[in-house]
Amino acid sequence: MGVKNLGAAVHRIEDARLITGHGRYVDDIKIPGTLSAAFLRSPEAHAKIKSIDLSFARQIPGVVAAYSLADLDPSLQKRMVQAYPNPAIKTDITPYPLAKDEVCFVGEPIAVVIAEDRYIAEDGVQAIQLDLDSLDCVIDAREALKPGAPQVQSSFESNLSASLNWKFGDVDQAFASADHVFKESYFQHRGAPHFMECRGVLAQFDSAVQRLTLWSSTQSPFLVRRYLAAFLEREESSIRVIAPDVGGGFGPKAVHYAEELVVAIATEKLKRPVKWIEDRRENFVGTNQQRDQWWNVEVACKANGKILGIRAECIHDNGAYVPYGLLLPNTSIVPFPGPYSIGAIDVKLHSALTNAVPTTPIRGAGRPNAIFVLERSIDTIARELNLDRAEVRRTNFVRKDQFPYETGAKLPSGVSIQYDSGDYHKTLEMALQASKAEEFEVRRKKAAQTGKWLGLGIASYNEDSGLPPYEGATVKILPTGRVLVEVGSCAQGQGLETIVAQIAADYFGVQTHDVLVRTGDTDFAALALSTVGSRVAATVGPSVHLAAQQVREKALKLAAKDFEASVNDLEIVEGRVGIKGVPGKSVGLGDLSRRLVANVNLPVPSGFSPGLEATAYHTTERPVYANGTNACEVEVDIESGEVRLLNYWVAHDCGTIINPRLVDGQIIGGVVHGIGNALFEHMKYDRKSGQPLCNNLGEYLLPLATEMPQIHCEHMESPSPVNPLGIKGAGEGGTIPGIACIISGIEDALRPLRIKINEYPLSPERLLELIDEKRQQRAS
Amino acid sequence: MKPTAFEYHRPSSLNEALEMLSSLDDAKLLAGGQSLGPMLNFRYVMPENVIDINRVPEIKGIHFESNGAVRIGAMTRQYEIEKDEQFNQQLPIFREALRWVGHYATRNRGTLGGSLTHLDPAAELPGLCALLDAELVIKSQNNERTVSIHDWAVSFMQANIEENELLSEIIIHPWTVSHGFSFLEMSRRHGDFAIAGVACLLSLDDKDCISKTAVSLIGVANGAVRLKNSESLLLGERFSMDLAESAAQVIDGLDAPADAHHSGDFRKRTAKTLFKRALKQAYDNAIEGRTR
Amino acid sequence: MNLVNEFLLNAPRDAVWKGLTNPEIAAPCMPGTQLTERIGDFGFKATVSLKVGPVKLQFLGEGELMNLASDQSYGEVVAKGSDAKGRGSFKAEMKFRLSEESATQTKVQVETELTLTGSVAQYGRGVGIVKEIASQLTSEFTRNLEQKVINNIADALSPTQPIGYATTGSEGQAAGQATHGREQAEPQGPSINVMQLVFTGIFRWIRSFFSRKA
Amino acid sequence: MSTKHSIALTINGQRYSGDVEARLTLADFLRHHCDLTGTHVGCEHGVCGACTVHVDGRAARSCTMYAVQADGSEIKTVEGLASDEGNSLHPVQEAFREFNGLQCGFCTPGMQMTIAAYLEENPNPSEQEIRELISGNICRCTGYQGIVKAGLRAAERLREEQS
Repeated sequence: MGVKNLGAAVHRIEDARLITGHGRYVDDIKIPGTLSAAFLRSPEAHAKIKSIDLSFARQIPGVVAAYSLADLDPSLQKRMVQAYPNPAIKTDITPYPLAKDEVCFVGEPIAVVIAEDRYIAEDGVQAIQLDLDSLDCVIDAREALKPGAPQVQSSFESNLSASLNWKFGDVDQAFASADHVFKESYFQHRGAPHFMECRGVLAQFDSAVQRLTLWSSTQSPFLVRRYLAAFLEREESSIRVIAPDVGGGFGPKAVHYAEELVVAIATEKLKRPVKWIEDRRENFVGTNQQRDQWWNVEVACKANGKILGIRAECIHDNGAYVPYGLLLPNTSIVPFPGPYSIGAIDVKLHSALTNAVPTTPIRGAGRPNAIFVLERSIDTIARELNLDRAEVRRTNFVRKDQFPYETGAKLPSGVSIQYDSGDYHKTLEMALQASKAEEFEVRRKKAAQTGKWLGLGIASYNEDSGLPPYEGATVKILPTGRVLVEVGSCAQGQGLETIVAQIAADYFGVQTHDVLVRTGDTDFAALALSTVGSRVAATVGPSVHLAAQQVREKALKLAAKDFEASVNDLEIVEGRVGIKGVPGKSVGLGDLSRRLVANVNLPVPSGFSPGLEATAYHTTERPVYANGTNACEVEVDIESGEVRLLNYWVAHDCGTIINPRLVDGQIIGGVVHGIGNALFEHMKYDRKSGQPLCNNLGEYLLPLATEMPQIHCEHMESPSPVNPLGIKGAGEGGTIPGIACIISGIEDALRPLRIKINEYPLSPERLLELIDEKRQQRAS
Repeated sequence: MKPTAFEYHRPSSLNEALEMLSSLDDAKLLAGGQSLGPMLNFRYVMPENVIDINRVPEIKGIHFESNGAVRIGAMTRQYEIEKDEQFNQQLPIFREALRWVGHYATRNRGTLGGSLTHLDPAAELPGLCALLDAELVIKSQNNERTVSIHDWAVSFMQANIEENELLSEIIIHPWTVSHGFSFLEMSRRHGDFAIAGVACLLSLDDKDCISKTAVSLIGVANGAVRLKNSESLLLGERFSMDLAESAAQVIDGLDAPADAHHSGDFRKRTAKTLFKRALKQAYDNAIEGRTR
Repeated sequence: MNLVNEFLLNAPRDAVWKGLTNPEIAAPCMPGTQLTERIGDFGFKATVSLKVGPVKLQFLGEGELMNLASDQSYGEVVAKGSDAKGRGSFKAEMKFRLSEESATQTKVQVETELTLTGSVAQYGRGVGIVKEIASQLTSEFTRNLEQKVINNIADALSPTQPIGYATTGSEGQAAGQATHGREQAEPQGPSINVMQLVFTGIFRWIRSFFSRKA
Repeated sequence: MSTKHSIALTINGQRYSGDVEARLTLADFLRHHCDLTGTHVGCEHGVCGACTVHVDGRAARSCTMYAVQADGSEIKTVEGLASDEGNSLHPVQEAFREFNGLQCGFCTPGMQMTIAAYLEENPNPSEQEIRELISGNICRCTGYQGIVKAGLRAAERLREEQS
C-alpha cells in the first residue's frame, strides 16, 4: 500500500504554524466590533444574594451592558442542562448561567459586564455593588456527609449527590478464606488542571440567517452545541461550534460552562460579537478541578500475596454542582480490579457535595485514584508479608493466556468488561530491566554510605481507553488530487491532525503533508463526541481508516472501468492510479474525483454513487485496554524532607503505535502530570470560610523543568482486536500510575524506617512529620 | 486581570523623579516591575500615579570606589550584577545567589533596589545585603539619609522608607581578606519563594580557626536576619559539624512567620539544616581558596 | 481563624467596662479606626485604614456590642467591613471576659473568630501574617483602651480623633509603622502587614471609581 | 479613561506607533493593537512565561511590562524569530519541531523566545543550565524533555553556524 506512514515517527503537521506564532487560539480570532466580557464571581463560598446593583457599572464609559440573571429573558432564567443524566444521582443540581439567589462556591458567576475592551469590562465588574448574606459552608467531603452538616445549597435535602457500588464475585467468601486481611486508609487530593491557555469563548450571531457561531476553547464542540441548543431551545442546525487551536484541555475543557451560554446570549442581545477570555485568577475558581477522595480499603489475600477480594469505601468530593453526571465518580470505581485477576470486588463510593469548585475529570479522571488504591494495596501486601513487590504483582496479574479476560463486572451499558489484549507480565519485566531493578539494592547501599536514601518505585496499571461509541471521519479527494480529511473531533496538543494524515496517506500513496486535515467543527458531516478518556486515536483512527479504504476502493473501481482492467491489477502510487508493472498508464485521483461531481445532463458512471468521498464510523461497544508498568528511582533527604526524582521508566502497551514520537510525548507529559499530583500541586481551601488559599501560579506548584527526572519509554505493541488498526489510548497512561509510582519510590526509600505513605500530595514538611511520628512511636 | 487606570510619569533625571514623588498623590515607583506589575494586574495595588524610574540615569550602574567600597545604583538590573566580572571577583556569592532570584527573564528586568524596597521575606538580595552590612542611600527632594540594611525591614514587606523617598544606591564593602562563601536555599521548585535560605562568608587564620564570619538567613522573618550570635560562637573555633550544630541552635530563638504553605517551625528547621550545610560549604571553600 | 489574647489593664474593672462597652471610646481604640456614626447605644459605623506593605486598605465597617453581662464580666462585639476597593471583607466576632485582678488591675480575655473573604483571604503567603497582625491589633486596641481609661473616661468622651497613629513605635513593628511617612498626615493606623494579598479580586467597589481622577 | 500616551517602537524590524493608555500591557498591545497574536498570555502575573518577548535584545515578560514603557524600544516576538525573509526557521524553531518540544503549542512562543535569547549569551549550555533557564516557563503538555533536547540541539546548530 505504498509509503508506510502509519507507525512512522513523522513530524507533526501542526507544528509549522505553532512554532512560528501562527496558531489560532480563540483570543487570536479577530472580528471587527467584538466586545469583551468579564464576570463578577462570588467572593464567598456560600451566601444568599441580597442585592446586585449594576447601575454604577453601566455608567462607566465603554461599558455596553451588564447583566445578572434577572436581566435575561425569563425563559433563560433556569438551570443549565445536565450533561450526563444518571438515575443514580440523588441530588442533581446544575448551576444557573448566572447565580439566582444563592452562591455555592467562591468563583460562581453572578453577573457579567460587557464592554469595548477587557480593561473597561473589569472596571465595570469592580463597580458592581453586591450585597451578600453569608451562610455556613462545608469544604471537607467527609464533614459534608455528617448529620447536621451545613447544606451546600439551601434547596438540597442532602449533601449526598450519589452513592455508587461496584460489585462482583463473592466478597464475603473471599475474606472468609483469606490468610491475611490488610486495612488501610488513603487520602487523595483535589488538584487543578491549569492548561496554559485558559478557557475562552467568542460568539457571533448572524441575524440574517438566525445562526449562532461559537468559537470555544473546548474539547467537545459537538457537546457544547448539543447543550446550547437544548438550553436555548433551538435546532442544533442553528448553532455552529468550532474548536480552533486549543492550548491544552486535560478534561475540564470537555465540560460545557455557563460562560459559553452567557456569551452566546449576550451576542444575540447586543447584535455584536462578544468574547470572554478567562484569566488565570478566574481559572483558579471558575474551571472545574480534580477531586479529594478518602478511601478505606480492606484487602484479603493468601500467604503468597494472591489477592482474593477487595472491599473499599470512598468519600468523593463532588464540589458545589453536578454539571457532568457521575462520569468522574464512576471512573474511580470501574477500573477495579485493574491489571489484576481478582475474583471479588465490592467498592462503594459516596459523592458528596461541597462548597468548592465542581470536580469533573482531569487527565485519567478517577483512574489514577483507583490505581493508587490498588498499587498501594499491592505494596502493602509486599511490605507486610516481606514479599518482593514485583513478585506480588506477578502473582496477581491477569495472564497473557487469559485474554480476552472477563473481570466479571459489567459496564453501565450492560456489556461485560473484557480486557482485550496485552502481556502485563512482560511490561513489568521490561520496566524492571530498564530500571536495572536487580542491581538496585547495590545502588541503595552505595548511596546510603553518603547519607542518601534511595528508593525504587513500581506501579502497574491498565486503562479503559478508546471509550465507545464512535468518532466519525470524512475522507474526500479534492479536484486537485489532494486528500481532505474532516473529523469533528478536536485536539488540544495530541497531534490529531498528524495521526489522521498518517492513517489516510497510506491509502493513496501520498505523504502526510499532501493530506489536508480539518478538525473540531460541528458543520462537518461526520458526527463526533468528545476528545476525552484517551479515546480519539482509537476512535477517530479506525473511522479514518474505514473512510479512506472506501474512497480508495471507489477510486480503484472507477479506474478499473476506464482501464478495462481488474481492480487487483491496479495500484495507487503518489496519488495516481496505475496498472501494476505498466508504467506511464495512470490517472490522477483528482481526475477521478471530477468524474463523480455533478455536471448538467452528465450522468454519474453507472454503479457509482456521487462524489469521490466517504464518511465512515468505526463504532464499538467496548473500550480498549492500554496497560503497563512504571518504575522510578528517587532520593530522599530525610533531614530536609526534599525528594529528588532521579529517573523514571515507562514500559507500556498502547496497541498499534501510529507515531512513536507522539506516543512518547503523551506518555512523558502524562507522567509529569502525575508527578505534579504526587509531590507539588495542592489546591488549598480554608476549611472554615471556604476561601481558596492560593489563586496564582507562584503558589500553585505546577511541575517545572528543574525538578523533573529523565523519563525513559519502552513500548510493547499488543494490537487490540477491538478496532481494525489495533490502536489503544495513550493520553492518560502516564498519569494513571504516575502518582502511585512516585509514592511507592518514596516509601521504599524510607523502608528502613518502615513508614507508610497513604496520601498525596507529599510535601517536604509532611514527609518530615511522617518521619517524626514514626521516630516518636519507636522511642515510646 | 487588567490594572485600574493610572497616570504614568517618566522622569528623565533623579531630581525630576524626586520632585514628582513629593508633589504627586498616591504615587508608586515603577522599577523593574516584576512585583509591582502583577500587583497592578491583580488590582491589588491601585495607585493614581505611577512614576517609571527606568530612565533615570543617576541611579544605574556599578561603581568601584578607591576606598574599596562598591556602590550599586538601585536601578541596576539583576542580570547586570550577574554579568559584571569585576563585581563577581570581589563578591562571588552574588552570582551564586542570583541563580535563585526569580528566573532568567525576570532578572533581565528586576532591579536590586526594587527587590530591597519590595522586601519579600523570602527574597535573596536583602539576605546578601544583610550579610555584607550594606548601607542604603535614601533620597527625597530636600533630604538624603543613609540606612543600614539592619534597620531596613520595619515589618512584613514594609521597608524603612517614606512615600516621598527613593532608594538611590546601595553601598557594599566587599571582604578584602581571603574567604570562603556559600549560598544555600530550599524552595519547592527552582526560582520559587524560598522556604528558607542561608548566605555565609568565612575566613580562616593560619591555624584553620574561623577568624571572621558572617551568616544571614532569609525566609524566617519579615526581613533578612543576620545571625550575630551564631557568628560569635564560631569565631576562633575550628570547624566541626558539632560546632555548626551548636551555632545553629540560635535559629530556634527566631519567631518565624507561618503561612498557608509552611509552618514557622518548618521554616526554622529548614534554616537550621541549610545553616549547617552552608557553613560546611563555606569552610571547604575557604580551604580550597587558600590552596588555590 | 480563631485568636485568643489576654491582657492586664492597669485600671479598675468598672472603668474598663465603661470604656469597653462605649463604642465612642472603644471603637477608635482599634488602630486606624475612625468612628463615623453611632447607632443606638451599642451600634456604630466606622472606617478602618490599614497599610499593608504597598497596599492601602480601607474597610468601611459596622459593629455592635451585644450580650453585655449585667455583672460587667462578659460581652460580645460583632464587627464587619469591606474594603472600599473591593479587595475583600472581614467579619470579627469577639467575646471578651473581664475579671478583677485587684482594685486597680483588670484582666481582659478576648477571643476573636475572624473570617476573611476575597483577596485578603486568598493569598496563601499572606494568611499567616493576617493572624499575626490581628493579634497585634488586639493588643494595640487594649493598650489604647487602657490609656483612655486611665486618662479617665471624661477626656476620652470627645473621641473621634483617631487613636491609631497616636500610638508609639515602642510596641512592636505594627506600631512602629505609624511613625513612617504620610501615615501621619492621614488618619491611618499601624500598617497591618498582611501584604501580598496580591492575588485576586472579585468585588464590589464602593465609591472609589467615581472619586478617582477620570 | 486616563491620559493616552503616544508611543513609537520597532517590532520585528517594523516601525509601530500608536496612542495607548498607560495601563495597557505590552502583551495586549502586541496582540490586539499590532495583531501579533503569536505572543500568548498565560497568567498575567509574570510566572508562566508564555508572553516572553525580546525587549532591546533581552528576554522579558510582556505581561508585566506596559506598552508605554516600551516607547522607543526594539521588540522581537516569535513572528520575528525566523530569518528576516521569514522563509527559514530559527534553529530553535527547527529543534522544537525535531524533538517534539511542543504539543498544544501555547507555551511554545515564550519558550522559544527565552531559549533563543539565552543562547546568544551562552552558546554552549549544559542540560542543567537549559532546565534552569526554562524553569521560568511553564509547559503542561510535554513534561519538558523534548524542550530541553530542543534547546541543546539548537545550541549545537547555532555553534555550527558560527564556525
